[in-house]
Amino acid sequence: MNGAPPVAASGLLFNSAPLHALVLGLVVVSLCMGVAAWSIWYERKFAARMQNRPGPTEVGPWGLLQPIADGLKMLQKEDIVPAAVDRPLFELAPLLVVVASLGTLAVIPWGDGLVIADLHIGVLFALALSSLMLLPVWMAGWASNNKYALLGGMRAIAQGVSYEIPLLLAATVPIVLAGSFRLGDIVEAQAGLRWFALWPPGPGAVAFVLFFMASLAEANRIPFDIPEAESELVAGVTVEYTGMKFGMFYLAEYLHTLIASAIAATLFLGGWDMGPLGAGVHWMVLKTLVLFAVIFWIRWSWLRLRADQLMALSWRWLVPLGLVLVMASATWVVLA
Amino acid sequence: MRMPLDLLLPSWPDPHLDLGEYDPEADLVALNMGPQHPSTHGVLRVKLYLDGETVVKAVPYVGYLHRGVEKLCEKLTYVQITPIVDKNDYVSPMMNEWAVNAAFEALLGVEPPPRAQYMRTIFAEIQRIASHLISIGTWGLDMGGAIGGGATVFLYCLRERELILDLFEEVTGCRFHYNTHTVGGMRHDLPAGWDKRAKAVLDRISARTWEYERFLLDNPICRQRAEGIAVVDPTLAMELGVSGPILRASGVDYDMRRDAPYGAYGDIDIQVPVRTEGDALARALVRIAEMRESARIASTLLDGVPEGPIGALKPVKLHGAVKLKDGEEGYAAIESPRGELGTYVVAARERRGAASPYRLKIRSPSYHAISLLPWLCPGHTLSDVVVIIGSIDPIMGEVDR
Amino acid sequence: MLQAVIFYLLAIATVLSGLAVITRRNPIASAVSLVVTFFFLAALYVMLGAHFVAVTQVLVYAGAVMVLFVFVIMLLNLRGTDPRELPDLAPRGLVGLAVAGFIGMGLVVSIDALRLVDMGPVADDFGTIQQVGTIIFDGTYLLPFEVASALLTVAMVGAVVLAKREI
Amino acid sequence: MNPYVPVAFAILIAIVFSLVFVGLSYYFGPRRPTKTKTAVYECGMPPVGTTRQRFSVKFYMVAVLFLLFDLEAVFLYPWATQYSTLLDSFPGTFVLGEMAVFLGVLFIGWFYCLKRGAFQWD
Amino acid sequence: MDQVGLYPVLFTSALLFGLGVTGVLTRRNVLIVLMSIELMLNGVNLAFVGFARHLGQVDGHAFAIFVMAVAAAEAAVGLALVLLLFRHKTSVDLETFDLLRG
Repeated sequence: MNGAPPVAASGLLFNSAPLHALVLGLVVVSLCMGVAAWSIWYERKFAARMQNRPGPTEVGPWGLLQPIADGLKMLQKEDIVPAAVDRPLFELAPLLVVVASLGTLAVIPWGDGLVIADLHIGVLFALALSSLMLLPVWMAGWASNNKYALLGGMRAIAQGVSYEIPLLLAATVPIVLAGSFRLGDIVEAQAGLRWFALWPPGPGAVAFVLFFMASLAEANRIPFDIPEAESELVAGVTVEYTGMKFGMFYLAEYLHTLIASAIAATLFLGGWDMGPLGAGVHWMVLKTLVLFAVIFWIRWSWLRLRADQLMALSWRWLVPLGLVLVMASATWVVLA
Repeated sequence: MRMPLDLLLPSWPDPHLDLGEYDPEADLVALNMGPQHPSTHGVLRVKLYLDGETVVKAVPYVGYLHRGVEKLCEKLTYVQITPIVDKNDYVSPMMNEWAVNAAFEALLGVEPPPRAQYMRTIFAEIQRIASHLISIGTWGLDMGGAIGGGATVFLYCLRERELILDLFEEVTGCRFHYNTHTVGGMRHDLPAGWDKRAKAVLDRISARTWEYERFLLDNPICRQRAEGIAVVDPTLAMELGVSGPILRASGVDYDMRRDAPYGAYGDIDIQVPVRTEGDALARALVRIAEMRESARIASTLLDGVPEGPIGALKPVKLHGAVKLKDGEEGYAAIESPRGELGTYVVAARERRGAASPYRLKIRSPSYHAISLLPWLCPGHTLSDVVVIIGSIDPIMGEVDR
Repeated sequence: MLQAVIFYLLAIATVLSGLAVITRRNPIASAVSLVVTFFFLAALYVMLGAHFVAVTQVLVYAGAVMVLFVFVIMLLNLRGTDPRELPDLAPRGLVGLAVAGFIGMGLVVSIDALRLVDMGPVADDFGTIQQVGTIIFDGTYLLPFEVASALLTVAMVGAVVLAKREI
Repeated sequence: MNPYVPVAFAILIAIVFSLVFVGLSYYFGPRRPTKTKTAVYECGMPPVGTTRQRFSVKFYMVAVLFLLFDLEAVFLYPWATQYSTLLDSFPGTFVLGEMAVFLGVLFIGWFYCLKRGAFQWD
Repeated sequence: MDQVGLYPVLFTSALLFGLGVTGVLTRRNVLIVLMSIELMLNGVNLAFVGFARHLGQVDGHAFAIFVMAVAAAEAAVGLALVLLLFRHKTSVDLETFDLLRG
């Protein structure tokens, strides 16, 4: 994964465009799944260091093989399907939740031309798919025939839709500034370190914070993790899932967080471009991982909000703030 | 079936919200919270009736950790009882030991020597700090989750608690269920230099209490979750027999250590922290203030531990040292971290050379605190219920016994 | 050829899932079928070059409208029961199909009259958000756009007034 | 090539991956269901009442507000994308104004909801 | 789409609309009736998009978006009415909603 891609020249890895897309898709999807799996190790170490304890140490050096051990363990677990569940929805939900989070990967530009599909509706595609993740989560809660799961599912949808609006509004700011809907164009508009998070001063920075907050809520991370709030709802929607199906929800959660970080890095932090320091995949990966680490940091230092406080926060403050930001950035474009 | 609470409490209305407009079958959701639930502090079961997420009615059920301790004590000699009751309030075992042994001493008419009294008082105050640390830490878990910021709070609390367990281990050889109190005194004497190490630990802890205070007061999420939640009415609390930090957070200035001194508390001036808000945050703040005060009390007492014997009776002479008649009774109460922890004991005549109580009854503060739940929960949401349970800090070991 | 096959497959799937919407007894099953219909329609829109409309379809219909339906179904909690069917089911069904036939014929006839049959290639940027944005905001459809905001506001007020009442 | 073909590829790969995971666990995992094991979890107690319960109307309010604001975002996006281009041919006040009127009318609705307490969920 | 032409698109659109009409006429569950109305609106949208593709003008897309706005408003108010009626009648059967019938 290093710098100056030979890809950029022709834009294709192979002579055939479908083959290029297929191989790139395989590589990106496998890499992201690997990163998501190892980020669980990383988060456990990170949290352990914050809490005066060593974290995983047993499997491999520094416990690095822990995700493999976890995966193997999950494979051997019995897949318990409780009686009285809605069988088709119950089986389908863990698959869909992973598929919905991986589908978003298709439009994220990792480097110049290094994107599976550079759609001209890229931003909206990513946001629409990430909001679609709510449906399988709700399906899981409803199909489980369990009150805790159902409450978790209802909370997941209520919270997800509440924060979808600030997310959409905050994403409008880079679109107004860049004048394009294509993620690649948005990165190019930020060339030369004119990141939208820094420039224009004011709306950009606030929009970045708003987007990041809403992404946390969409990915159900603390302080917005009420759908699975284990101290209240035990494990929320995943309470009846065991073995690999539970693992899929877990994986999807980390994938979603990773993808949210990547989108935030693309929209607000200049994507693969790093101004005078050059451009390349490594900058995009670095920015994504830094945002990822910030999410962990927040998770292990904050408490959880209450469901109603969470929604009131969104509707009372974040939605009008998002509207004001859109108008402010538009005014800035007129004046500039 | 609901307990006929109006019979017990003529002056208090039914705690549950008015069910008039609800059709319980159609609109309310009955939900078992506990016994197997991560944040009911053990095996408390609360049956909640929810309208959406709002609690309309909450009924606590106890008894899932019933071990028959009181019945068991009727078959054990007075000396054998101490390690059994250790497990009652499993977060502060020293307090259980002191409470039963004080009752036995009242029954037998034995007075422990001053050194033992000082040791008991110092141990109790250090134990109070350890217990409150767990209370604050698990409250953090309730609000922030075991996989999140709450776990960080919890582990920082455990960091300080480890120091205290090290201190106790040095004296008794045990980190937890110490079995160090005995009738008429103590079993283990203080090792040389222990007082200096203890003072160092106490200084460190009282210097760090600000961390917990800031964690509560400077954290907007914590304030939003805890401020104004579950305000306890002082009159209701007194009628239900609630004591300890819950009562003091509601503005009732009552502390056994100052108002009915026992042990070495008579020798020292005690500042009782009182707050008037009565909400969940106030209870936590009272606990933190008590931690600071306990560290001060223990440090002061450590300077003046008198020399002398640590037991009034030689353990081998305990049987037969005092002849007990049927029906003689003794009661003693101490201020445990959760409130007034009392033991009532009725003596039975010796049988085959061994003396056992005819009846032993433990008055545990957590049991009374749990009776508040039907009044505290209605009107709050499901998420608040865990905050409420965490803030009244019940220990199911002593509730169910 | 491939294009035609994909189109017909999608069209058949759309109609079949639409049929499932009106034949399922359980409203949850109907709602799930409706989501599936919306997705197939979005795919059809993509094939017709309506990229922005396709994504909007997913965002608004498959996302928001479905969430609303699902919530209402759960609010009412119908436990999978549907009211008894009407006695004169067959005639009513026939009326529906007749309407479909009539409209289909009408469309086809009018198109024949206008001689608009074949579908030529379009520019690469056809149906992009840029084109749609231009046509709405360059003044052509400015009035409907502003009226839409009034419509949304009225709907918001109406829903609040209705749902907040005596609950 | 249609730009959506790679998207279909990515989704296909995701489906294959997740099927492989579940398939492997189906192959390796034991399967010994018992009555207790397949019981519904409700904190160790037999469940009380039904799970197919009714929910509070506040969830409906969230969904309605989401739907209407979602549409607002749908109208916002074409405008945001074409904003710079439109500025070339129209005065800034016009381009800004048409959206300001749109958002202003919606803002009235938002304010009404705020006053009616539609944003209170406790 | 040059291999398919406009007819099949319009035919699909008409079928969807017809399914919607059939649903409105035959079902008594008011929720499914509302879903059928959504089907009808979607059928119309498909026709709009098909014509837009055929004519090479995106006006049809703008119409489709406006139709979505109408559909959303209709669903919001319609379902609020259903909720209110359900509170009064504890039913979603259309036949029971006959307050205005003499």
